[in-house]
This record gives sequence, C-alpha cells and structure tokens, in this order.
Amino acid sequence: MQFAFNEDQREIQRTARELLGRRAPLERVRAAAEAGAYDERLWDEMVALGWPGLAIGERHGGVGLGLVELVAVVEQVGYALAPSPLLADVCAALVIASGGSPAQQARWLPGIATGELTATIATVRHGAAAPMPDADRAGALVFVDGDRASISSAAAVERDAWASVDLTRRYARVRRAADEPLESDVATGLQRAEVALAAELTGLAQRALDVTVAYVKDRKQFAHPIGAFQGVSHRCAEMLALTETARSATYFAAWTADADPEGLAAASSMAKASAGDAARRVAGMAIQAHGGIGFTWEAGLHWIFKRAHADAAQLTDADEHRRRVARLAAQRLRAASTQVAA
Amino acid sequence: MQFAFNEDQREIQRTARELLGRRAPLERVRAAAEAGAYDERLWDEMVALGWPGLAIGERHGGVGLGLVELVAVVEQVGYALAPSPLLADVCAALVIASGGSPAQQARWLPGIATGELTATIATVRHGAAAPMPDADRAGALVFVDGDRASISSAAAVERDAWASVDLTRRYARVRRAADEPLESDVATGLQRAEVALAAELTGLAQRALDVTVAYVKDRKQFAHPIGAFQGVSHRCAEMLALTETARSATYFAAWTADADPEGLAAASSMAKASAGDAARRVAGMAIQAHGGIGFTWEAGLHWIFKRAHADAAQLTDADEHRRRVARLAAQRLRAASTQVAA
Amino acid sequence: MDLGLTASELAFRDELRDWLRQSPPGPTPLEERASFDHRRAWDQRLHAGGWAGVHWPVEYGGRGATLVESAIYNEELARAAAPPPVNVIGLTLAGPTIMTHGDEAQRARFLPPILSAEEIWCQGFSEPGAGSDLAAVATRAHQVDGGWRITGQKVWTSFAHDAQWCLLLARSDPDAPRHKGLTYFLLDMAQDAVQVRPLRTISDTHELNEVFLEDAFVPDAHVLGGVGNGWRVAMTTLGNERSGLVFGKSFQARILLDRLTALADERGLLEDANVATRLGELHIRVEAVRLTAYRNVTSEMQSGQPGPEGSIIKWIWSETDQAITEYAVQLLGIEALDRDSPWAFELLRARGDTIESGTTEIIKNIVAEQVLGLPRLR
Amino acid sequence: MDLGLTASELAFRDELRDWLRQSPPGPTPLEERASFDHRRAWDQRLHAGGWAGVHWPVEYGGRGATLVESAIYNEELARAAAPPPVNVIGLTLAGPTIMTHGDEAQRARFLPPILSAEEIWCQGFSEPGAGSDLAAVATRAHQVDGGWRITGQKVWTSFAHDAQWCLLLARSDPDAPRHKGLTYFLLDMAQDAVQVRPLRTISDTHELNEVFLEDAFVPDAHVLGGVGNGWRVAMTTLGNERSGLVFGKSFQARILLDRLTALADERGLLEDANVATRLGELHIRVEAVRLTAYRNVTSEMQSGQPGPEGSIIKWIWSETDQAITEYAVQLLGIEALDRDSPWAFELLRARGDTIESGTTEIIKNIVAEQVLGLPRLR
Repeated sequence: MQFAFNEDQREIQRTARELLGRRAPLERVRAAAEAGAYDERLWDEMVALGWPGLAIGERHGGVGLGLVELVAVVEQVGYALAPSPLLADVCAALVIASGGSPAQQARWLPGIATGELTATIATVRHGAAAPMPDADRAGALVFVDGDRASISSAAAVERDAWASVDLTRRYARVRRAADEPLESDVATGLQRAEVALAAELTGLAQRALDVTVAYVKDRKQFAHPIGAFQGVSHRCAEMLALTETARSATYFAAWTADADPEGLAAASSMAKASAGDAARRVAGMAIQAHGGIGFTWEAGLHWIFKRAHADAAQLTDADEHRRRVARLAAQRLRAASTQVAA
Repeated sequence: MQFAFNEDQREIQRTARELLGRRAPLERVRAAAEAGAYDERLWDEMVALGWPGLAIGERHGGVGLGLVELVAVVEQVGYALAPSPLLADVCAALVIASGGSPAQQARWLPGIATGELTATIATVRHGAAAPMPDADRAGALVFVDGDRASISSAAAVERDAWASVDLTRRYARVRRAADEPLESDVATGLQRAEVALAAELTGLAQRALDVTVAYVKDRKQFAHPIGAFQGVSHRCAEMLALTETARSATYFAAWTADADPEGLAAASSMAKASAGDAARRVAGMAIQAHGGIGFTWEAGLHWIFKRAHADAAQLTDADEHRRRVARLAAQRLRAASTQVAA
Repeated sequence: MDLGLTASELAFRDELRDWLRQSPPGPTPLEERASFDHRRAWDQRLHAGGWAGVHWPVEYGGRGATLVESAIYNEELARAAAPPPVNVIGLTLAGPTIMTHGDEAQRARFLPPILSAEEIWCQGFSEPGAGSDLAAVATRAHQVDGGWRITGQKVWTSFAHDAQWCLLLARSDPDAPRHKGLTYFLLDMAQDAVQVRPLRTISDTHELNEVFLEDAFVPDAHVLGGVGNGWRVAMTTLGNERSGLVFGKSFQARILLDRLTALADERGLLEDANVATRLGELHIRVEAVRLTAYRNVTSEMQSGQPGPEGSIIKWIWSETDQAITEYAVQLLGIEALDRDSPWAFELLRARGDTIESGTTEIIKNIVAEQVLGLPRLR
Repeated sequence: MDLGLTASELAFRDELRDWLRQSPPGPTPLEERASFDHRRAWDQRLHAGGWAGVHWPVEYGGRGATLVESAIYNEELARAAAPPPVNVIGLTLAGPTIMTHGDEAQRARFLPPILSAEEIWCQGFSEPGAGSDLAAVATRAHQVDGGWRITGQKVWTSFAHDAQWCLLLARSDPDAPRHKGLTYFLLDMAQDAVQVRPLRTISDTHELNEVFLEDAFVPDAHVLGGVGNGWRVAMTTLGNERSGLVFGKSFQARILLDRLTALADERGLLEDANVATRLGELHIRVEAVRLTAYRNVTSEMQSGQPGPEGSIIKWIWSETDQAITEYAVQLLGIEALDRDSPWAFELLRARGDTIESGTTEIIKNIVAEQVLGLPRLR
C-alpha cells in the first residue's frame, strides 16, 4: 500500500506547479479576471502538456492516464487560481467518457483531448440549465438532469453572458435548442467529475492556508507576530486539518475511481463534500486572519473565497452528498447483515 | 420595556440561590446521587417555599405566579444540580394546568401545589413511555404522545426502576394500566414545560461556566494560569456566549408564555433548542478546560454534563424544535404576504 | 420582567411609524454615487422631520431618546428599509465624543452640522501598523505656532472621500508610554496635506479608504479633550461604536433570513428536514442576538453599564450574519453567486462583520479579561 | 498511488484473519476484574500465537511488521472485536523506548515479559502540577548507594494497580534547567514505598490511578538512557504514543457509527433528510481519519518521519468520536443514557479522547509550531 503520488505522478504535479507558479502568479490571475478573459497563452501551454486529454483514453487521442494524475494537475490549477477553462473541460470530458456511447465518445473526445474544442457542464433544474462555465468558447456542452445527461454542440445552443462574483471563471446562460442524451454510465462519469471538483477545491484550501501562514508570521500586533497568539495559531492548525482531510478524501476517491469503481459512489461524495466545505471555510478563515487587509480587493484572498463558493456549487451540493454517503452506508450494512444471516 | 427580573422576581431568585447554595453544595448532591436518593429535607424546604405550586393558580392552592417566576427558581435548581423531583413535578403541573379540563385541574393541581403528591411526565413512542423521572414517588403521571397527553394515578401504573447515567435524578420504566386523556390545551402546556426545561439547562450551563472560570484562573501550566492562554480563554468566552444566548431565549419564552401566548410556540422551541445545546456543549467544554481533572469522578463536572444530556432529551429534541421554528417562521411570512396582497 | 413597551415607548414608536409611512425612504439606488446622494438626502429628511440623532440630548438637537427608544428607532428604520445614515460616524461617534470631551465652542461649532448631515465625518484611528493594537498608532503630531502639523497614514477609513471632518488619533509625544503620548484631533479634511485614496473591498465597492497626511494642520482649538489625553477620548468613541446600531443590523439579518425562508417555502424546500432544521437554527440565532441586545439595554439603563451579555452582541450578530449568507448561497446554488445578486453581495460583505469595529478575536479577549476576569498573557 | 495491499501485506492480513477465525477473542466481560483477566489472557493467547508486538523487530520477538502491517493488525483486531491489549503501555511505549535507549541487560531483562504479558507496565509521567507542561515534573530522585530514592506523586496512571513496572520520569537535578535535570527510571511497583490509589473516571470506571512515591528505590541498573537524559528518553516514549493505535481506534469509531446507522435505518430514520445528512457527515469524518492515518503511514515509510497530516490524526479522531457519541445520544434519546447502555458509556469515555495523550490544545500548538512553523508566544 502506498498512499502518496508515485514518482511519475509527482513529476506531473511538479510540472503543473512550476508552470502555474510561473505563468499564473496572482497579478496575472487578477489581470485576466478583471478583463473578463482567460490567459490564452497559459491555456495553449496546458493543451501542449496534454492536460485536457490527460484522463482520456489513448484510442481517443488522450494521454490515457488515470484520475489520480488528473487530480494532481487540477489541484495545482486550483492552487494557482489559474484563469483557464480546464476544470469544466475535464469534468465534461469525464462525463462523456463514461456516459457516452462508443459513437458519442468517438465524436467528442478526440477534439477535447487535443484542445481543438473545449467542453463544459452544468446541471439542469426544472428544465433550465444553471449558468455554465466557459460556455462562450465551448464546443461541447453537457447538461446534467438528475442521473441523466445530454450533450449539445455549440451550434445547438443560445448563450447569454452571465457573470459570477468569481471573475476568475467566465459563465454564460445557455438554452438548448437540440441535445442528445448520453446513453451509457452517466452516474460514474458524474462521480469522477465530482472528484475533479474536489481536487480544485483542495488546491484552493491549500493556497488559502499557505498565504495565511506567511502573513501571520510576518504581521505584528502587540509586539508579536499575530501567528504567536493561539487565537490565530489554533485557527491556522484547524485550517491545516480541514485541508489535509479534504486531500485525503480526494486522493482516495481518485484512486478508487481507477482501481475500485464499486467504492466510487461513496468516495466521490465524501471527497466533494469535505473539499467543498474545507475550501469555503479555510478561505473564510484566511480573510479573518488577515483582518482588514483580508477584506480588500488588493489582497486577493477574495479570489480564493469566491472560487471556492463557485466550485462547491458546481454539480451536487455538499448536503446531498452527505445524504448519499449515509444511504450507501446503510446499504452496505444491510448487505453485510444479509450475508451474516445467510 | 424591561428585560430583566423585577424586584420581586430577583427576590425569588435570590432566595432560591441562597437556599440551594446552602443546602445543595456539590458534596450533598454527590451523596444523594451515589445513594440513589433525593435530599428529602431539601424537598421539604422547597415545598415549604411553595415552589411546586409557584405557577399553579391560587384557586388550586398554588401561589399563582407566572412562568417567569418559575423559571427564576428552576434555573437555580439546575445551577445547584439539586437532587429533587422539582423539575418533572413542575413540568407535569404545567401540562395539567393547560391541558386538563376544569375537573382534571381540580382533581390534580391542589395536591401538586401543596406537595402532597408529586407529578411527573414522559413522552410515549410506539405506545411505550420513555423512562420517567421520579416515577417511583409520583402520584400523578403524565404521558405525552405527539400533541396528545393523558394522566394516570400511581395506582394505575406498574413501575420498574431504571437508572440513567445522570444519578442526580431517579427514573423508572412505567407501564400504564389505565389513563385518561387530558382534554384541553395540551400543546400550550407542553410549550410551557419546555421553557421550564430550558431554565434548568441554562442553570447547568452557568454552573459549568463558573466552575471553569474559577479553575482556569487558578491552574498553572507553563508558568501561567491556563486561563491566560487564548486556547483556553477564548473557549471560556464562547461558553459565556452560549450561556447568555440560552438565557435570553429562555427568559423571553417565559415572559411570552405569560404575556403574549401567541408567540409561545416559536419562543419555547427557541428556548429549549438553544439551552439544550448550550448546556451540553458548555459542560463538555468545561471538562476539556479542566484537562485530566475534568475526567475524574471527584471533580464532579460529570454531574453537569450528564444532567444536561438527560434534560435535553426530555420531551422534544433540539432538531425537532428547530424545524418547528422554521415552519412557524414560514407561516408568519405567508400570513404577512397575504396581508400585503389583500 | 416586562418586554412590552411602555406607553411612552409605544407613543414614540407610533409617531415614528406614522412619520415613516408619510415619508418613506424609498429604494436605495445600487450605483455608489447615486446611493450616497440618496442616503445624504434621507439623512437630511430625517433631520428636517426631527428624527436625526434621536439618542442625542435635547439640548444638542436630539430627542434624548432612551436606549429602548433608540433600539426601536433602529429597528423601525430597518423595517422601513431605510438606508443606513451616511453620517453614521458623525451621529454615533463624533457627536457623543464631542459632547463628552469638547468645550463649549467645539460643541457649538461641530454638533449642529452633524445632525443636519451637512458635514460628514470619518474616523482616523486605524493605521497599517495599528489595527487591533490601537495603541501602536504612529501618525505623528508636532506642535507648531497656533496648532499642530500631522504626518502619517490612516487606513480602513469609511466615508473619508465624502467627509469634511475626521476624528484623528495621533502621537503627540513619542517619548511617553504607548497609551500616554496620544492626542485626539478634529481634522479638517479639506486641505491639500490630506490625500484620500480609495480601498476597494472584496465586494468591489468603494467603502473604505486610505488617508495620507503630510504636514496636515489642526489648530489648537480643534484638539479634543486635551493634549496627551487621546487614549481616554478614543475609548469614549469606541464605547459608542456599537450602541444602538446592532438593533438595525440584527433586524437587517432578520429581513435577509426571512427572505431566504420565504424563498425556501415557495420552492417547497421546507419539506426537507435538513433545510428546515438549518433555517430554524438560523432563526434561533437571529432572535438570540436581538433578545440579548434588549437584555443589555435593560442592564445599561438599570446599572449605567453593559451587563456580561453586552460584549457578545456584535460578535454573535456577525457570526450569525455570516452563517445566514453562507447558507443562502449553499441553498440557492450558483444562481446566488450572480455578480448582481444581493446574496453574493451579502456573502462578501458579511466577511467584514467579524473584522470591523473590533475583530472577533479582540472581542473574545475583552470578554475573557473584562467580563470573566481571566488573566492576560501578553 | 496504490491503496491496494501488496502480496506480502495481503498474506500478512490473511494469516492474521485465519488465526483470528480459529482463535476468536470472544466477548469481553463488563465487570472490571473479569475484563482485566480476559484481556490479559487474550494478550497471552496473542503471544502464544505469535501475534503479540507485531511491530517489534524480529530479534526482540516481534514480527518486524511494517507500518502498513501494523495498521492492518490494529484494524483486523478491532474488526474481530478483540479487546485492547492490557499491556498496551508495555508494547507500545516501554518496549520501543527500552529498545532505543536501553543497554543489553535491560533489553534482555525487560523485553520478553512485556511481549508475553507476564509483566504489565504503566507510565509515570504526569503529575498534579505537570500535565500539559511535562517539563514541570517535580518528583525528586536522590542518588543513594547503588541507586536512587524517589519521592513524589504521579497521576492519570493507567494500569498502575496491575502493573509490575513503571516508566518513571523524575527530577534528579533540581538545579539544572527545567528540561535538563530529569532522569528516566524503570521503577519496580512492588515495594511498600509505592502506593497506588484509584481515580474514578466520569464513567465510574477504574481506569486511572494516582501513584504516591515515598523514598521508592530504583537501582542504578534501572536508569534508562543515562542520568540527566530523561527529557530525551521521554520524547522517544511520547513519539511512540500514538503510532498504530489510531487504526484500531478509528475502526472502533466506525463500528460504533455503523451500529448507529443500522439502528437509524431499522427505524426508518434515514428518510429524515436531517438525520441522513448528519450521519453522512459523521461517516465522512470517520473515513477521513482512517485515510489520513494511512497517508501518514506512507509519509513515514518514505521519509522516515510523519508528514504534516500525521500530527492531526489523534485530534480529528478524538473530535469525531465525540461527535458520533453525542449524536447517537441525541438521536436515540433518553434510552441511550441508560446507565448500562454502551452509548452512555461511549459518550462519557469520549470526553477523555481530547485530553489523554496530549490535549487538543497542545496538539494545536504542536501543529502550529512544528508543522506550520508559527512562532510561539510563551
């Protein structure tokens, strides 16, 4: 048993971290967000590194790696707050890869793998789709309605720009004129997408923690760095605990997706619920630990806080995930007691 | 507007506090609890002061005061952890006074008011009554099943001793052979009883806070009183906040019961939910702040913790109260919007 | 115990309600400049109607409202969806501080235009190096002929860009112990030596500023409370900071929560026991804030000082407001994060609640030390 | 990343499972004396079967189990409802500390009877005045002919009433700086100078003791790690305190939560969205403890030391265990507070989780200072 990235996975993580550290420092994130744009050069580099196709099978032109490798990258994208369409792109691709028929896979995945087209995803409630990330540029749009999903091409939708407070990501309201249902295992695809969301959320929590630790070591009040006061330092310890448990759940779910698919339903819900809560709470605690500075636009902590809320709201909400976990546990226990009785 | 006890009410509170401080110090509470007995002399004094009949009308031989006065006393009974049947006695009497027909009131209340007989109360689920406090001595036993209630005399029940971990109170399992329904406004009686429970819970929280504050001022580690460390002092501040908000809700509900009965449904649920949570949490935090000492039988914090859990479990649970509050709020809002529309 | 209003409290409330019915505040525009103008006009209408600074003594143009009446006032204005006063610093901080520490000339000069919202005030206490640790104020005041020259930087200054006057705390004696070398000045903002630079907040509003002072001048006549006495005067200001306002704020929290509850009800979400439990808990917390604030009013009226419950009100209000706005966004989903959604705005604005006017950490210190009597480490 | 077991890990697990199937622990009696006898007999059966101290090196009679195998071992024993070892102090603290700091004679004398559960150990670190602040140990050791005379008081001493030996930390040089004047002794409990007095816990069990020493004797041969070196030796003991055991504990928490979930399911309570949400959250927390502990095993195996996640495991386990037991009592109602109910027992026992082996406050200090590198105030 080895519950850590292996050498190849660490290399992927390192590459992502270095590229994003160089190409997406906070001032670039801010510039892109304030311009309502993405960093297109950064996106080209991501495509060149094969990230959109990292977890797409080789027969569709992807790199053919697993969800663990994808999580390693997406976590860093979250950490960097990278202004790019990667997250929605890979979430949609995961749903198409599991939920699409062979023909649907063959139609959509190769273009996504090469970055020729980007994909996106949103949930539908009472027939209307929630604001959809990156819909303006997307060539493949996946709509999730309960446990069913459908897909449209860009030509078959109408789009109106919609802005979230999270300006690091662009959205649109989309109306479907024509879409076709995804005919295979949509549920698994959605669970895999929730794990990708959890990875980005874990990265956001880690960023909020790191920024805060650096600040409270430096900032002095009452003749001491404020990080020396337990009122602050114990909160930082709690931020670490939230971040690390979210990471444990996320990595486990990613491994489960590849190696133990039966466990994925529970593991993915655990990952999304804990990472969603962790990122929102840790980002809020980061603002608090910074005091007045944290409340300013300039300090930039708000980018983390807003993106955490926006990511947590994607696909399924944390409380519904908790209920799924409880129901799955009850099923497991019923099955076990039937076995014992038999 | 005066949101504090008036002079008469303060006098009642002071009397209760002094009597209980003198007669029920921790060693007497412990002696009674370990013996599985109540302090009968203390009970005689409570009866002599008219506490069982404090909120029973004068026409039934009671003192004829309101719930505010009763709450002032019951809070002190909780604070002292007094080993007595008072709480269940007054809860049952409140239900009989509202829920009983005139004949039922006339039959039961005078005996309760004079202390000639004690009363008790428990909820029924699937036909069976929950363990009932003080049932061994009770002459009037009230059974609550949803929004209905019934009453039995001692002769009409069978009892088996049952012990809770809260040894400051005695319980029995009771089976009813014959009982008669209470025919009037049971719901209001139950709401008033929840306020009495909230008062005892508030007293328990205050006791846990006071004991803890004294300890952390005194106990030294790392060359300082541990109360100087924010890890401890901020927790003490949180204990104060929990206790004071529980008290606000409880006093308000008591006043509402007497002066604004329409508001009682929401106010009583708010009081019981917040005081139940406050007492359990503050007692747990008190044990923690005491460290190893807090985990010992001798230190006696466990009496508070156990009684808080037992009181919170009486009648309706905190989460159900929260749901009631939400439903009542929605009703209020619907009524308001109808008014606006009309 | 009597939570009913007395005859005179009822009369006060009914008179105010009548006035508000006849003179409704109207909707506050969203755009910042228009919003400011609307709010200032509203302050002036309140003044014209005799409803500005009701808690001020009659001799200074107020109504001498009791604490209960002040609470009613703030609740009723919130109920009428009136905007917060644009001269809130003047009314709640500058006015009472000048009444307490000002001389006759200062009172006569400064109080009337506060009440009429002709002169807006701001508060120059915090600095980049003096936030929670206010006694670390480093802005320097040098005595010159006829007054003082002041150099330094202030931060988190609400209304500075619209203010004529600033309550300025500066170090007049660098050699005295930290708390002793401070003096409290009434600074005229209309001089070139005072530069105001906006600070954007996380909700992208212009609510706060940095203020740069470079040899700004204050005449001797505008020293408040005496040279070297700044700490004591500042404590008067801080003591007034939270009084009364919390009733308006907790009522606003209640309005927000009611709106969320009504939305949830419309969508049938209260059938979900989890939603109902969580909303019920929020209602309990909102009500606890209001009730605890009322208990504190009685304590203060009876004993002249806040009770143990007084120090927790701003803290529990701020955490409740955050909890409401976070749950609203969770319940309503991504739509609530619309850049123009009031839910998104409230979610972000609420992050400031636990920071401004004393961080929650500082309040916990105060509760621990001053209410519970615990020792302090530092 | 590979969370599957390797062939040798699988073989280890299967061998253990087979052995446990053939040699089941049976139910642990409730009565304290009978429980102790049962547990000691079980420790001895484990030893006879070659399953005692699996993490000990082969040369000392263990299996040299890897950290993963130790984790499997603790989970499997918990799964089989085996009682915790009665000689847990001997196996996890005394053994490893003696292996690290003991001389050849000490290893030969002390290690075998630990493994066989013939000699039970207890740990004499804490004192009334030295709890979280261990360096405040005041028990005095005076050098005498051939050894040391020791006087003082220890507290919270698990197993002291059944132990033959005690890991005793005492002050051998009162003039040295706090951390320098300590020596680590292996104390024979079987002498009149050692008096053990039971400490009842809040769950009315006899788990802890006070130990009074009045000129107790320790020969020079039983000084461990050298005179004046006690702090360093004690750190080795504390470093071993939590390793491995958390897997058993988190598995026990899982068993408890599964029992609650099955009960709720039987009663149809999972239809209630609030109950389902709260139980789901508890499942997530329990699983997070286990997974984080496994991540830490990998960190330790790869780098020789725990990762940042390692220091939080005991903390999050303890809070999760409290949350489960509190929710169980809330959900099941007053019946769960039956004096003989396992729920009531667990509710009370869980209060100790956040105190024993380092309070949560101390753990947060450690995380802040050692993992996050924050400065310390004191």
